[in-house]
Formats: sequence, C-alpha cells, structure tokens
Amino acid sequence: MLKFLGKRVFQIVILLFIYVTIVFWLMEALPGSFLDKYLMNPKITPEIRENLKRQFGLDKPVFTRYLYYMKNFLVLDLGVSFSYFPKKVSSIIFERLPRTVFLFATSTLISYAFGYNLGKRSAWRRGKVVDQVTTFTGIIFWTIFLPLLAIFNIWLFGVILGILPLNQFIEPNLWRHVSFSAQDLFLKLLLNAFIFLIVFLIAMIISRGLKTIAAKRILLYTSSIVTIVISVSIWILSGKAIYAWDIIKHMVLPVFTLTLYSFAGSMLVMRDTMLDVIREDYITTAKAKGLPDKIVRDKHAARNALLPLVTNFVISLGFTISGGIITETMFSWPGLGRAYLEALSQQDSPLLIGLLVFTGVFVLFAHLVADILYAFLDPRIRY
Amino acid sequence: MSNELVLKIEGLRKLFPAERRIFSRTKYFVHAVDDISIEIKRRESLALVGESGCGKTTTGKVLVGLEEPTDGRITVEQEDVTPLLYENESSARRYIERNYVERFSKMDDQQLKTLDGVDGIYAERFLKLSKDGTKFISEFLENRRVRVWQLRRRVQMIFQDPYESLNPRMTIFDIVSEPLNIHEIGNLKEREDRVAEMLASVGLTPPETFMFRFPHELSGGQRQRVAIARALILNPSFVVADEPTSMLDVSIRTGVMKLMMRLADEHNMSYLYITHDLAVARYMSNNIAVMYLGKIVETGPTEEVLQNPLHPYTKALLAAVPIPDPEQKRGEPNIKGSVPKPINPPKRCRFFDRCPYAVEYCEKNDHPKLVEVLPNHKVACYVVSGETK
Amino acid sequence: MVDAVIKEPLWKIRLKLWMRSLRTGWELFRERKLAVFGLGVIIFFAVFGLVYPLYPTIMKNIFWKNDPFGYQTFAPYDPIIGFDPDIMSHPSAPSFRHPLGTDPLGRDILSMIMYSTPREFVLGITAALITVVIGTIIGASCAYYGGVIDTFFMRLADIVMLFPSLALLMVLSAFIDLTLFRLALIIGMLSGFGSITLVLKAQALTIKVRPFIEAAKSTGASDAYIIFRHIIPNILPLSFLYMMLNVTGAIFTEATLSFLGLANIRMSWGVIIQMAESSGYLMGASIGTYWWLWLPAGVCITLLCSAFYFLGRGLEEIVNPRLRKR
Amino acid sequence: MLLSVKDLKMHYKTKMGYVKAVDGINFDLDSGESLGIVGESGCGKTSISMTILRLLPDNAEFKAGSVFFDMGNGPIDLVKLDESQMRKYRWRGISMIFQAAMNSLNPVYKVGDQIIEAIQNHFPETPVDKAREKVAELFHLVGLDPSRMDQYPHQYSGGMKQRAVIAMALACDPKVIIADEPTTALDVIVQDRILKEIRKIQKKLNMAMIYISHDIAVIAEVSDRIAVMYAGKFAELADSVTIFKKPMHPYTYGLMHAFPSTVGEKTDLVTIPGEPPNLLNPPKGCRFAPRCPKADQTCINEEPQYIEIEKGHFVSCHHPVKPGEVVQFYEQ
Repeated sequence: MLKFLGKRVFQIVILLFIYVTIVFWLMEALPGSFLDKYLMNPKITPEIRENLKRQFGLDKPVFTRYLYYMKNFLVLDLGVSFSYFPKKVSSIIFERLPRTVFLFATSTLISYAFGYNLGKRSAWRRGKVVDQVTTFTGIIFWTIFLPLLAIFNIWLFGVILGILPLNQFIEPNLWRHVSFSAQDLFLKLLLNAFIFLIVFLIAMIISRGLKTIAAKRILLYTSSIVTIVISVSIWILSGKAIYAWDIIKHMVLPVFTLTLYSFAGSMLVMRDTMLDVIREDYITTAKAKGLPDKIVRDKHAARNALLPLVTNFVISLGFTISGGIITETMFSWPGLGRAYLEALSQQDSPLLIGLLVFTGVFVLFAHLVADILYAFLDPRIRY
Repeated sequence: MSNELVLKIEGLRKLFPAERRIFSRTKYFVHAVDDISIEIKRRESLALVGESGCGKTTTGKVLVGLEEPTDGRITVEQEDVTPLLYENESSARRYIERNYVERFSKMDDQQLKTLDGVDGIYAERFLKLSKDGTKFISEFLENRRVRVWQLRRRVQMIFQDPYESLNPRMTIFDIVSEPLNIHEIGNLKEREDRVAEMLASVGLTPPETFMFRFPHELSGGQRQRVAIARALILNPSFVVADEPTSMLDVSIRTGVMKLMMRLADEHNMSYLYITHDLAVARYMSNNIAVMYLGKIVETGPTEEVLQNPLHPYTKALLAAVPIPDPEQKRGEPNIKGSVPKPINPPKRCRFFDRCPYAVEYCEKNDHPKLVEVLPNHKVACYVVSGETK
Repeated sequence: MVDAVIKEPLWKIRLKLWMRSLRTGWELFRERKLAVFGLGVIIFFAVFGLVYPLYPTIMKNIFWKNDPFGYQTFAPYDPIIGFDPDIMSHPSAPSFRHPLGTDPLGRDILSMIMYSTPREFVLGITAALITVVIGTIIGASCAYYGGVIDTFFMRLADIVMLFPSLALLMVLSAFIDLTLFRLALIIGMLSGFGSITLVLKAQALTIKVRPFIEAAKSTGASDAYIIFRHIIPNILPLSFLYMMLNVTGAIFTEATLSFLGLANIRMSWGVIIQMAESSGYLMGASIGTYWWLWLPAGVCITLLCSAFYFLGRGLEEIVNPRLRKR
Repeated sequence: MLLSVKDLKMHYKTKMGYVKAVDGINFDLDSGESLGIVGESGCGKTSISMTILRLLPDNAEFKAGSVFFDMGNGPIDLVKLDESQMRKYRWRGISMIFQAAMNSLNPVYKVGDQIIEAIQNHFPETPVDKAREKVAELFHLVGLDPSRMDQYPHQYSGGMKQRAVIAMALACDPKVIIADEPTTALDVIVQDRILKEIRKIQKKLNMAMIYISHDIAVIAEVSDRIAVMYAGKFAELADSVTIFKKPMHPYTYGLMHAFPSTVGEKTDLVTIPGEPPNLLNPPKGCRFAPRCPKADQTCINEEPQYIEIEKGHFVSCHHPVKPGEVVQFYEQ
C-alpha cells in the first residue's frame, strides 16, 4: 500500500510539474497584458508604468520569470495578483474556496445520495415504467443547459413564488451596520456543518454495533436532532441567527440547481453499473439462498455497484472550478469560478495561473483519494 | 519419406518475468517451458498433455511465433527456424552467434564434416564460407522477412475456443481467405475457389450457403470446422492444435476429431495436439508427451504410455480421468497438494512436493533427465529409472 | 471446382450483408423507446433547420404583402441584421408576425433559432467525429503496441484531462478567434486526446487478447493489418456510440462559451441567451416577463443535447451486449 | 418421494417466438439418491434447476407442470407457492452449486460471512458464534482450513472456491442439492478429488443430489440414475449401469459410443451426424429424428411417448434399440 502510494505521489508530482509548465506558458502566450489598459490613462505616465512593470516583475525575460514561478511554486507561493494588488493569489483563493467548496460539497453529497438510491431502484426494476420515467428525467436533467436551469429556478422560486432571494451571497441592506464580516460568519457556519457531519458519522459507526434496527434508528435520529437543536440555539443566543439565516437562504437556490443538475449523472452511473452487477452469478446465488429481494438488492448488488460511483464522486468534487463558472455567474456567487472569469477579463495572469494550478492540485489529490477509497471498498484491490 | 522429421525442438525454454521492475533486473521468472525436447515425424502426431498452466499452450505459441523462445533450437523440415521466431534481428543474430559460430569455430574441419542432421547442413555451409562468421550470419539471416512469412505458411495453429477465435465482424469467407489475403496468394476468383473447396472438405457443404454468414450464425462444431479450414488453407506441413475439441459437445466432438485425422492424411501433415484430456489424446496421436510444470515427465507411443504409465504424475492423471462406465473402478490418484506456480523453481525434481514415492535423492539432485526405460518410452524420474539406488 | 461459387459480385453481397445487419440493428433499436424518441427529436431539428429558407418567404407572403419595400429594407426575418419597424417597442412578445417574439434589436427569435440549427449540427458532429477518429486510432494503437506509445498517449491523456475543459477553452478564446470550425476542432481534439482514448483503449485491450488476433498474427499478418482489420472494426460500434455522446458535449460547450460571450460565433442558441443576459433582461422580475428571450433557445439546446444522448444510450444497449436484456 | 417433477414446461419468450427450453420433464427423486442429467449445451438442462427453484429471468414463462417437494410434512407443490413462501424452501429445502462457482461468491464479502448470511436468513435466532461454529464444521467437511473463513473469495484458488461453494450449499442442511456443472472449469485431478468429496458427503448426510453436466463420464462417476436430455426433453432415464450397458434411445447409444476412453480397447468412435435442433421451432415429431439412423415416417410425424419400458427405465422412442443391436450412424 505504502509502496503504491509512494509511486502514485511520484507520478502526481511529475504530472503536476508538466501541468504547471503548460499553464504558465499558455498564459504567457496570451496577447496583451494587464498593464495595457493603463496605456490610455493620462494620469499614469510611462515612468509609473515602468515602475509598475518592475513591481510586477514583468521587466524580466519570460524564462527567468518561469524559473522564478516554479521556484515559488515549490514552496506553495502562487505570487501576487495584479488586479487585487498587493493581495496574494493564495489568499484570494483561500478566501473564496470555502464558498465554492461548500456549494459543491453540499450539492454533490445530496445528489449522490439521491442518485445512488434512484439508480439502484431503477436498475432493479429495469424496463418497468418507474425505470423508464427516472431514466428519461435523469437524461433530461443531465443534458439540460445549465444556465437555462438556473434562470428557470430563479424565475420560479425567486420571482413567481418569491420565497428565495434571486442571487448574491448576502443581502447588502441587512449587513450594512454589522461589525463582523460575512466571511467570518460563513466560516462559522461551515464549522457547524462540519461538526454535525462528524457527530452523524460517529453515530453511524456506533450504530453498526447495535443489534436491532430500531435501536440504530433511535441513535441516529436523537444524535442528529440534538446536534441541530444545540447549534440552532447557540446561533440564536449569539444574536447572529438572522445573518446566518440570510446566508443560508442565499445558498438554497444555487445548491438546489446544482443538485438537480448533477444527481442525474450519478443516477445514470449507478444504474448502469448496477445493471452489470445484477447479471453476476453471485446475485443469482444470493437469490437462491432465499434472501429477500431488498437484501439482495442493497447488500449484494448495490454494494458492488458502489465502487465506480465513489470514484466518480471524488473526481467530480475535483472539478468544482470549471463547474462553478456557470453557476456562480448565474447566481452572482463570489466563489472561485467567478474569480476565474474576472481574472480572465482583467488579464490578471498570476491569478489565472494560480486558479488553474490550484484546480490541478485539487483534481490530482482527488484522484489519490479515490485510489485509496477504492482499496478500502474493494477487498480485491491490494496495492 | 515417411521417416522425415517435420518438427524438432531441442532444449526449448520460455521464461516470463514474474514481476516488472523498472530500474533493477527481474529476479523472478515463471518457468513456463523449461528445457523440453520434442520430435515429430511427418504424418505422425504428438499429443502434449498436462494440466492448465503446465506450459503446453506456451510451447504451441512459440512454434507459431506468438511468443519468443528464451532458449533452444526449433527445426522445421531440416531448417533451423529459431532466428525467424525472434521479433528483432539482433536477438536472432545473437542466437546464431551463440549456437553456431562459436561452436563451429572451436571445431576443426574434420569434426565439422562428421556432424550430421541439421548441424551437418549448417556446418557444410560454414565450411563453404571458409569459416567466416559474419558472412555465415548474414547468409543465415538473408531474406529474413520473407522467410518468416514462409514459416507462417508452413506452421499453423487451431485455437481452443471456437467462439473466440473467429472475428465476429468478418464473414466466413473473409475469415477463411484471410491467410491467402495476407500472403497475397491468387486473385479473388482463385481465392473463392480455394475457400469453397476448403469449406467443402471440412464438411461445410454446400460451401456457398456458409461463405457469407457470420460466425455467430454457426454452431460450435461448424465454427471449429471454419477454424480448421482457415488453418489448412495455406497447406501447412504442420499444425499446432490447442485443445480444438475441448469446448465442443460430445456428439459433435468425434466428428471434428475424425475430420482432423482425415485432413492430416489428405494433406500429409502432422499435428502437435495440445490437450488436457488423455482419452482424446489417445485417439488423436501416435506419440504422447506428458508435461508437468514446464517439463516433459514422460513420453512415448500413446498406447504404450496409457497402458503402462511409469511416472507417478502420469499415473495420477490417468487415475483421475473419469471413465464413462459406472462398472469400471479405477484407482485413486495418490498425489498430494495442487499445482504450484513455477516461479524460480528450486533445483530438485519438479514433482517432488507432490510425489508419493519421493526420496531424499530426488530433493538433492536437479530435475531428472528423460531416460529411455522401455523401447521408445522415456521417463524423467529417478525412482523409476532406478538411479536412486 | 467448375461452377462459380460466388454468383454475385462481392460488393453486392457485402452491401446485402450490411443492409441485413442494419435491419437487425434497427429491430433492436426500435424497442428502445427513449432512443427512438431521441432520433425523432434529431430528425425534427434537422427538418426544422432545413426548412429555414422557406420561413421568411412564407412570412413575407402573409404579413408583408402590402409592403414589399419595407420587407426589403428592414429584412425583418434576417437572423442577424433584421428589424421590424412596425412594432413599437422591442423586445416584443410572441405574435402571429413573430411566433417567438423579437429580441431587443428587433430581430425575429424564431428565425434566429432556425438559422442556428444547422450550425449546431455541424459543430456537434464535426467535433464528435474528430474526437472519435483520434480516440479510435490512438486507443487501438496504444492497446496493440503498449510500451512507449501507450505510456506517451496515456500520460498525454492524463494531462489533457487535468485541465478543466471549459476553463481552458475560455483561456484559449483570448488568443484564438473561436469560429465555429476552430471551436469544433479544439473541442474535438480536447476530448479525443482525453478520456475517450482511455475508454476505447480499454475496449481495444479486450479485443487484443481474443484468440482471433493471435490467429491472424500466427498467419503472418502485419501490425497495421491487425489494427485496421481486426481491432478497429470491433471497437467501431463503441466509437460510434461515443460519437453520439460527444455531440451532446460539444453542443453544450459551444452554448456555454457563446453564453459567456467568449466564442466568435455570430449566431447560435447560446448567443441568443447571451443577448438577453447582456442587455439585462435576465435580471430580477423581468425574467418572467421576457421569457421568449431565453426559454426557446434554452429548450432547443437541452432538447438537442438530450436527443443525442438518448440516441447514444439506445445504441449502447445494442452495441454493448452486457447491457442487453437476457 | 422427496422431489417429484411432473410434466414441467418452461419457455423463454424471445422476439422470434418461444424457446422451448424445458418441455415436459418428469422425474422423481428419493432421499439419499443421486440423479444425473446429461445433455449437450443449450438442451435446457440448466433451465430445469432454475425452474424448480423459480429463479427465472424476466423473459421466462412458466407453462405447465408441478414440482412436489416433501420437507417431511407431506408433498407441497412449489409451483403454487407465492414468492415469500418459496423463499423459505430455497437453500433450506433445495440448495444449489452453481455452474460458475468461481463467480457465485460475492467478491466484497468474506466467504465465512456469506455462509453465515444464508444460515441466519433461514434460522434468524442463530447467534453469530454458533453460526461460525457451523461454518467451521462445514469447512472441515469439504476439506478447507476453517481459518480461511475470514478471507475474501479472491484469496482462494479455483478448487478452494469450489469447495467453499459446496460448503455454502450445505449450510442449511438442505434435503436436495442441485449441482450444475460443479467441476467444469477445474483440472482433472482437482475435479476428481472434489467429485469424490461431494459423493462422500452425500452418502454421509444422506442427501439427495441432482447433478447436471455435459460430461457423461463425470455423471457416470457420481450418479445412481442418469437422465439423458435432448432438446428440452428427457430421451431416456434409467439407473446408470443400464444406461451404459443397455441404452435404448439411439441418442444415448450414440453418446455412449462417441466418448473416448483411456481404458479398454481403442474402439471406433461414433459420430452423430448433424446438430441439435433449434429450440425455437423443434422438429414436429421426435426431436432426434433428423439425426437418427433408425428414424422413419412415424418418428418424423409423431412425438414419441415417454414411457417406462422396463422397471425404472424410461425411454421416449418409437424404435428403441434392442440389446445387442448395433446402430450404424451414417457419416457426414
């Protein structure tokens, strides 16, 4: 296992090196530069421009800058952004990362849970009306034009029903006079969600040891309800509950849209692998053993079909940035995707490179996690 | 003519690396085929019998050029074809260097003249070139590409699985005429005639109803007949048959077996019949060679070996074959354990771990050589050949 | 043998065989209702795009009979420069004159959509064709040769797949003028060197180990012969299937890029929605009021994308015997 | 009578029509007895077992017949039970050793757990440690090391998987075990050992067994009675010695003489001409008629009755082979 991991990490480092190089030269090839837009500005004299150039390091030859970049990259320094000068690229990324990741993690989690269940059922009743209908809607949602879905959701929930805010991260009017920043509050919300997840996981692990199904359910339900009640009361007591609620309210629509969009993919993957698994002989054996259908489906078939789904899940988490571009644009959500679009229009190449490189690292890391997870889920794989 | 040797294998070895390493040399090898020697005369067939993983299929694949030999010499019709079985020319060159030039240059003229068989032919050629090694090699490798082609025409193979060995997207005509196509023999009209003739002679009559069907439209027996037609259309002198009947049903199997025997007669050719089934081997071969873990442990005329098996492994194998007669009682195969993997096998008798008669002597010495115990009947066992005493 | 065995010319027989396999394929295909639905939608759009030239003529004869001069000048059904002067304010809601309304510049939405349809087809199919040709050849060669060739293309695929394709295309749009064909080429190459190679290679590997390859090899067939005569014909159905699925991806990517205003395409469904967005009709309450600006185009994108996807999945059940019913 | 199959008919529905895979099968099975069913591939022999256990794919249609099974409280027709009642009879009443034993173990669960699952499914009150004891016992019985029960299937060799599958089949002390090609993928020596093992266990536990195989030699080895199946029907059923010494159906006769043997004189092998019929539309009369040298007009037009010619010897043929008669199959 360690040997395999070592090998894999080595591979990843080499891949990353090539990737970063390509990204760097690609950006260098971009015509024009950030400073071009000052050309027309009479207030900025050529001297100041030269000065800026030196500050940004643009006066050095390309190759020197490349070496410089690689050297900095080794110590995880992604340089300084042009448009947010003198903010560091990494700090911009880490400011926006939680928003994007939270958006995607929630929607992906929900959609995979849904997709897993629906795919399982649909494959089990293959060819029946249920299957036909789920597959049909699944494919429609899978191939739907994402902006259309976003616009439609905004229209339906924001305009017609009027229950949800249209876009943005927060309601500016509400936050005008508060002393704390939305980012802080958001991070605290994240922490809260994380704690809830941990409690839930612990409860799951404990419940495995319990004998009866009723006891398992009671443990799961009580633990989750208790955590929810405690955290809600803490929020109310601190007086920040309305602000937190505001953030949550703004999140619902993007999360809902993304979930709708991505549940179909996981469902189709689950259905297809499940169909493969159902034909295996051990499924017939399980049926011949006299096991009830539900156990054959859940314990024998779905468990084996889970493997490709998990890889899919982890890898799809890795691609949050490119997926984020559209959604974040549609909902004016200040995340990484928006940052990318802005950086592109501003020709802020350090930020662009930084974002692309960061995505690359994220994807490669996700692959590594997928490999490890696979080894845990499939006893046949021993690296 | 009938005594002419069609195939002679001497000391064939095939090792597969058991693990892949990038920086260091491979240490572990699977000894798939380890130093075996076989002779087949024209119109005679040899059955190579053994359990799965004993190296019998690998031997066949080396002969038709699907695997490179690691070591050993293969002679087809008095011609050393080993250099033709190597993928690249430099290994072929090295082979000639090692096997002929080095050996011949140590001998004087008189010794060279006394060599017989294949060696004799090449020694004569070596003398003619006044012992010039480089010239000898280049003459040896002359027209290598063309000769590889010719070799492919002379040695053909029939595969085990009639469902898998025919390309599902080709018609029967395409499949059977493919060798002609590759070797650019005849024009379309002639190819048609030959394919039709061949199909008729393997019992697919009338041929025109079969020619433009796809393999999945035929039954198992018919497919295997197509495979046989494909193998024989180039008129090979020698065919490697890798369990051609093991996937067929009984009522069809005998038909295919009989067909193969008839075609061998008609086309003047020999089979290397690879099988795990001793009963089938009995009907399909004149001689038999029993393989265990890459070694031949017993060889001789088929009837003789089956009636009087000497090696403990052959005995076990025979005892294990189910007999279609509930009244016939047969002995227990009294060997232990199961077939191990031949990865860097220790220097002792390969069968030692499972042998009921094994003594200390068998463990101390390398794998025994084949010894002629009865006329034409050779066994590789220290106990049987009496060396342990 | 005196009689000619093959009574007809070979090509005729092959044509017949081909027709027969097509017919059995169609029998199987017909049972997949979703796939038939997909094919129906595709045919509908093809017809829809093809009748476009008739549309202005029909409208002219109905609504502009009395004003041929105005029709000439304002070209009210031209998808790019058209304008309808008789309507007070643009965008205008659907009416008989403009079945799907007009956009802020006074152009007829239906004519814009119709005009774009063949372009979407061309883009999608070209891109998918490029993808599949590259993927098939590379996949087959990688599987067959292994070794250095395999390693090279697999690592290349790794790197290509590392790039978020939309983000990469956005960057490329800054220095490549993304016309329809260039876009098709780039999309095609990106997915051709990427994931599809892996899939097709995996398939080719299963073909490679089948005995008929060994049979051909033992007869003396050359590498190229085996790749093109044995391996590729056997993975071709799968390639065709991936082509269908890739059409979906290509159309989707084009629409997104156009929607973000990054492609240099004068008119496409994505451009129509972008037009609505950039002129502020997608803000707040006006979304619902001006629905015809985004809904028809969006529905068209979705429908065509899913139609190809449905078709692909229907084909998958024919091509992939493991998905067939027992 | 433990198991009694009466006129069983099951057809597969395809686009081209019905594939008559099981078309009127009759046999009885007593406890402690073993019945072998021999037939060529595609003759419907596997479908019989699937029909008895009612593990049929969606396109299968049960046509007629009944399967009487006696668990000790009088015979019950399995065909008439509903799905949840039927489940109780699976594995506990009739268990199976599947054709591809290699694949009948779920790769993601430990072998022992899969057997325990079967036990606990039928005896829910069994505690885990009791079940584990039982599994260890079973492992002993089939010649496996009980410490291996916490390993995954991929850690087993082919022969070991086969043994594990046999252990699993024995888990609920079934009355009948159906072994469908139990040793096809194995080497001769391993096959021989496993067959002997099963035979020994069967004798010891006094179970009834149904062996299904295409290999008549394997069947001869293990069965008391043998049924020869051809194209969805039984051609002949008799005790194994009779089948071999006095075959009455020409097909059986052909099979007996088509099989090469390592012992005895090297006799000429018989080739049965032609191919088995397509079960989509089998011949109208006797299904073997097109390949049979003794066939006449009656055979082509009329379906022969499946009748008991001697005691315990069932044949369905218009012109059964007489003892000593030599049937000359014409060559192709």
